[in-house]
Amino acid sequence: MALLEMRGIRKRFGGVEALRGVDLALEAGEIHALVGENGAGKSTLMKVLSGALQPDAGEVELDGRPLRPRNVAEAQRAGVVMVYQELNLVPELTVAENLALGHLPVVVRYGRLYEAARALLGKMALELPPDAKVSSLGAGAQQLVAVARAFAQRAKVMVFDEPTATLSAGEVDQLFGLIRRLRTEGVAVAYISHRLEEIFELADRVTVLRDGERVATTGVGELTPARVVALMVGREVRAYQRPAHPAGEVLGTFEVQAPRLAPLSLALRRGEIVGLAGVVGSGRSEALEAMFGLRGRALWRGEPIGRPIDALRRRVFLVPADRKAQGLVLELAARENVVLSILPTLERLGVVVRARERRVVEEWFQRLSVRPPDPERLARTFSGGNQQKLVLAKGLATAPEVLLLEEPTRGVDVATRYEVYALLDDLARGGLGLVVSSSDTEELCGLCDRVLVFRGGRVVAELTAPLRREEVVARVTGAVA
Amino acid sequence: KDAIGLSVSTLNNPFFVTLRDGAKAAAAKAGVDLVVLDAQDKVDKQVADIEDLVQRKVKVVLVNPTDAAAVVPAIERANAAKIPVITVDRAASGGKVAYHIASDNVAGGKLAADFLCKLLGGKGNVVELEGIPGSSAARDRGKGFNDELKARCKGVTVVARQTANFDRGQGLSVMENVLQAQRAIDAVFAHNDEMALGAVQAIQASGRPIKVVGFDATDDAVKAVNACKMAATVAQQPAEMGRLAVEKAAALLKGTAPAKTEFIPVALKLVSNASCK
Amino acid sequence: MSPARLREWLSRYGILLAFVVLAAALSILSPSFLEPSNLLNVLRQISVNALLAFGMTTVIVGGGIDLSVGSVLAFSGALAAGAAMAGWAPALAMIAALVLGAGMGLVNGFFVAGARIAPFIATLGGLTIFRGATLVYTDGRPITGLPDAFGVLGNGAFGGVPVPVWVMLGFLALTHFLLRYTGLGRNVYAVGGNEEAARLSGLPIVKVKLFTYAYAGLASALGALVLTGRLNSAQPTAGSGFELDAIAAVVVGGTSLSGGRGSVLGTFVGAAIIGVLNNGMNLLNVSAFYQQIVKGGVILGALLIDRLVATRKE
Amino acid sequence: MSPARLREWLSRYGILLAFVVLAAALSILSPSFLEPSNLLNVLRQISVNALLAFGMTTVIVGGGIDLSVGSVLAFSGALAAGAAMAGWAPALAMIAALVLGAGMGLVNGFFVAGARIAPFIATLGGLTIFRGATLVYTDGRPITGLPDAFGVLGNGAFGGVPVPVWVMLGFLALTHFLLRYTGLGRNVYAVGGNEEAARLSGLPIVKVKLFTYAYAGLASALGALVLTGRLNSAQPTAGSGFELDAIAAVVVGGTSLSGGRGSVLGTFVGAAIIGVLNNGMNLLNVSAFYQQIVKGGVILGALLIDRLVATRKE
Ligand SMILES: Nc1ncnc2c1ncn2[C@@H]1O[C@H](COP(=O)(O)OP(=O)(O)OP(=O)(O)O)[C@@H](O)[C@H]1O
Ligand SMILES: Nc1ncnc2c1ncn2[C@@H]1O[C@H](COP(=O)(O)OP(=O)(O)OP(=O)(O)O)[C@@H](O)[C@H]1O
Ligand SMILES: O[C@@H]1[C@H](O)[C@H](O)CO[C@H]1O
Ligand SMILES: [Mg+2]
Ligand SMILES: [Mg+2]
Repeated sequence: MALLEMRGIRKRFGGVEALRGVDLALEAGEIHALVGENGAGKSTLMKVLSGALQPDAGEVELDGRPLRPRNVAEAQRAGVVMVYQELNLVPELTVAENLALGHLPVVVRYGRLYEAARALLGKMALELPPDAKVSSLGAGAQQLVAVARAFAQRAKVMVFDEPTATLSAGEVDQLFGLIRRLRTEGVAVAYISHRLEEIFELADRVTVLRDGERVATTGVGELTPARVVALMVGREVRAYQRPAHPAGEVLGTFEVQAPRLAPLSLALRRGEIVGLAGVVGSGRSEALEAMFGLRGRALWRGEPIGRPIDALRRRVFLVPADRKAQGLVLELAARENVVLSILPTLERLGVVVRARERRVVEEWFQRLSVRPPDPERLARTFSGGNQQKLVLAKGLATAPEVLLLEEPTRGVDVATRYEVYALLDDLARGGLGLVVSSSDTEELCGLCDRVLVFRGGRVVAELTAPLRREEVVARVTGAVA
Repeated sequence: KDAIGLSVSTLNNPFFVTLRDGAKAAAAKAGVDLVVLDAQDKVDKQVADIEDLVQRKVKVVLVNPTDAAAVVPAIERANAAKIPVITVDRAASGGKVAYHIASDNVAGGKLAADFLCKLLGGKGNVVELEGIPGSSAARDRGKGFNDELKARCKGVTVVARQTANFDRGQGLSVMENVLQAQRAIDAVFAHNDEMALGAVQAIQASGRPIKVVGFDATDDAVKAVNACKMAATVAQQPAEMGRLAVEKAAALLKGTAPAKTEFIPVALKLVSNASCK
Repeated sequence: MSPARLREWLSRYGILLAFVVLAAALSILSPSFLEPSNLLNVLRQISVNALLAFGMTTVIVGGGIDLSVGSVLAFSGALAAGAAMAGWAPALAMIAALVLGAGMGLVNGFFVAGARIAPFIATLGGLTIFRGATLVYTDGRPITGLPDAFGVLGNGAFGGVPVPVWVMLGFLALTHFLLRYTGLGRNVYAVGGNEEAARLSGLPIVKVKLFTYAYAGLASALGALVLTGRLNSAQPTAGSGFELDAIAAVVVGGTSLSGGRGSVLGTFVGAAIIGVLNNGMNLLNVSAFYQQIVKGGVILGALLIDRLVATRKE
Repeated sequence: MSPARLREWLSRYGILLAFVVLAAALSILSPSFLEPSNLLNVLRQISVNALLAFGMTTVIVGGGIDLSVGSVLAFSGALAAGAAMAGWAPALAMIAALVLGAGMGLVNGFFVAGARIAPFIATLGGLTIFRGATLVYTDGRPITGLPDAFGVLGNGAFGGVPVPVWVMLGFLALTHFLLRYTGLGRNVYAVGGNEEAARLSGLPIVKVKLFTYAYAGLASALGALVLTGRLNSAQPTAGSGFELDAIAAVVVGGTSLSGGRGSVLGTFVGAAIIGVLNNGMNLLNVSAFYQQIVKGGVILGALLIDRLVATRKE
């Protein structure tokens, strides 16, 4: 008999049926991976378990007793703890306070609180100052605090929803060590990730979800990565490799100066896709953002870029990493987002000419095959991958010569990801120069003509096609200097 | 039953609550409905209130204006609807008004000036706390007081003149300010008792010996005079004003009174306490 | 219609529904309520608040708030009156007041967009400063004896409809057009909805914000002209507390205080609800002291029902 | 100290610095400013605003705002006075008023946390309703002739220090302890800083918010007792407009209006700056009308400098 049984879980959001009767069993002392495309229902299923969402139907049993948590606190008391996909810390409180959040005593004695935090962090071999505000930590460290908070609670079931998205390779190793220790302590671990290699490194069993239904649960030994992908998308998919193509003439040169960054010069050719690789904090994001005028200073073809508007005037566009926070105005229609950067060209006497607008929007919806093809829907109601296409459409509508992309497929599922790759290839063939910053080495190798590897704020290597993942990883992690 | 309307500048001042009560009693006796609206001292609300009274087709509109000029368009609207208007306690600066029922505020200001002049022995520094600028009550009391001092009491000078809008809280804070700024003050004339009582509060906290004269003779002020916390107050008869206004309105309704512009003064007297020193 | 749009439409409809129910109840309770003359009366009475609320909608959609509208109204009204008394042609005095009102809005905008002080506190500063300036300029006394042109703006009629109502409807149309059909208006929504995304899209954030505050200043000055006309005088205390009424109209009309969403048509309905409520209570002879309780209660009740409807639909 | 902590410390220090500069300037310009009697005078004058502002800080840190504080003050003051006049022992009447004030806060909290109406508009409803209730209860008349106990609270002294100052300092200490050293207080920061995170951490969001509004109600009632004592009467119009003063003190004191950040000690400095400014202008005989301009200007100026300092450091 399993430690935890979920049976027939259903959940509907308005018109979207996120879960259509899903069963899941977790054994004590196993690491159980949940995989599936974006929107398959992984997070929703786990949120039902953790008390963050109420199911429409179905039941959950823990230790043979029914579990119906009405909120997170009840689930925690029953022994279910979850680390959420979206970072959920209070930035203005200290590390120690965040660790104890929800369990703070009536009167807080800071001496004891810090002591307890230090002990906990020490046990987990994490070097984080208990009295630092969380807002002062980097993204990776913050994620580790969220993980540590979950560990602080005596749980029978622990859920991790894409915990490694913001972690560096070293931090990932640390996390895996901790999760393996949970297994030996008899905790049931559910682990969600889009990175298949992690699944094969860590998990004992794998459950695949597709469109709100369970399509398989198997021991990891009986699977191959290709088989998992096939189960996820319902057909076979091979790793992406950009087709061969000729190199174009030089478009121009970026001269970048930014704090914490050694001066950098990057000559970009038409049709070329340049990758920026490096761990979190290595400087690759800084470099990319400087080229768009978000920080530091950059020259493009000798002309200064100090603000995004300068970059746009010089036909340089950035697709930012966080499409919800930086890319889209979620409460506006898709149509309005797509034309946001080119409004002046659509106006006559200050009035937006609807016909011109419609033409632009229809063209890009078609070329990027945005789904659903309804430009009047609010941007908020599109899935992650399609939101990414909306951001791309907004950029492409400006007719850029240079496209800068930061984590272009973060949180985007495999099938959609390949669509995005094909699109980028298409754009490059059309004469654009692309710079892609990514923490996904498979992506960089499949997509780029060359890759600049960043470490400690400087470029330590330039690798050219054919690119091998092992080499990129070795350079990024510093295994090879 | 016929209805008459009463638009009051504010019911946050006991003076007007008493006026309203007088009017209500008279209305009950005369067998008419009385619709009372409170403008909360907002000129724009008073205009809207009177418009609504006209809309409701009351037979007479009684107005206690917040501001003499601002109320004129509303009065004209009533005039256009052929509804007679009676102003109470404060005058309007235009429009057709059948009766104006109020104290003779110029005379009241004089009364206060004469009293203070005698009290100070013809010499000293006075602070004047003014009522809402633009209300006839404030204008007339100020005029009566200052003209009288200039004419008959040259030794008494007004060293500070500030508005506290007929409000006790503002009387306190304005007086606190004045006390900080002025070293030598012998007396205060406030255009009403609310401000006077606020000033008394500030003066007591400062511990300085300053005489205060108010206006209205509200219960609180009379108590203060009896306790020698205030030197005097000029007694108005708000209940009487309310009663007279409704009676005039009822007469207009019955057609027993002519609708001509007429000022009906309501008697004033000074309330003081000879046993204080 | 997509489900999201339907929901949006329904939630706007929710307030319209509340309005219809309220109006129906009043017309049953008081026979004079539905008379055309009374409806025009209500429209005239809400005109000043509606004008301020249209400006306020623009600021709030753009992610800000403007507490200074009442003081800007008082100051620009006093300046118009002062200029007219100094012998300026009335039309010129009025235009000058509109320009100066917009200028005061720009000052607010500078503190918010340029100096990046939180809008609430920056415009609270504006509230104090412009009120003080009004008192200094008028010496705390009303300015009276204005030329007739002012009276026409406040109390005149054209084609049977009061001039203030024409002004209000005209400004409603202008604001709606601006927000909905121009690039600038789109930018206001984008900046209020997601400032960071707007910045990365190359929008001129500072200019857009300056515009919203200047527009609110213009609206306040327009309100000042109507009010000065209605009161036949410029009052130094005019407009105090109007900011809260204007914000109430905006929020009751369905515009979100967090920016990026809302419409000036909703604001018009919001202002109408408040106006109808005030008018109805006067017609029904609700005692003055109880009026405030009823008003607060009805508004909260309407929002509560709106909330319940919206939540059920989620 | 980490750079972030240093910056935070400096930005708090910025306002303290502004305060010191202001005080120094005033003591040069006016010799009486630094007299102990005047300093106590200033403290007494700020006591009511400071009390409201401490409650307001709690609400704002928790991610809300409370516009009803002035009306809650008026209503609970009237209730205390009414009870005392009805023969209750003064102490009992006062305690009842404190409980009722907290209860009114709970009503606000219900609309915000329970019904999820935007705090600005929910408490705007409270502002109207509680003011109306005060007028109904008092029939628009001040309640006077109170027992001496009230006067002691407003005008008494203990060990040479006015009683209102003791009350203010006591409540400052209590609020600081509560926000800084209790689990409940930290939860207030968590809810205001990231409500979603707080929910997923299992915090009782609704309870925490209810608490902040109830606490603000309690603070208002405490302010009511002091003010009733100072005015020797309960005034139906007491406290109108106080909400904006309280918010100004909170913001000048460095608390962010978006919630999750701030401290009640900062609020105390904020209230002191405003109080010193008022007092100083009186000592310097600045005309009343100009005082508003200067006050708005100095506050905006202080925030501007604070902003410049903060930006340079970023
Ligand atoms: N709060 C919500 N409101 C509306 N729809 C939602 C909500 N949360 C989830 N959904 C929908 O439910 C479905 C399942 O979403 P869920 O987040 O569980 O997917 P997921 O498998 O975790 O995807 P990802 O890999 O992108 O995290 C999706 O269609 C999603 O859009
Ligand atoms: N508020 C909403 N109303 C209606 N449909 C929604 C809403 N939110 C999401 N959806 C639907 O849910 C699906 C997926 O959306 P969601 O944002 O969860 O994608 P995602 O791939 O999980 O993104 P991410 O990886 O960024 O979390 C889409 O089909 C979208 O239409
Ligand atoms: O005459 C009255 C009273 O004096 C009152 O106190 C204020 O308003 C005046 O008009
Ligand atoms: Mg998701
Ligand atoms: Mg997910």
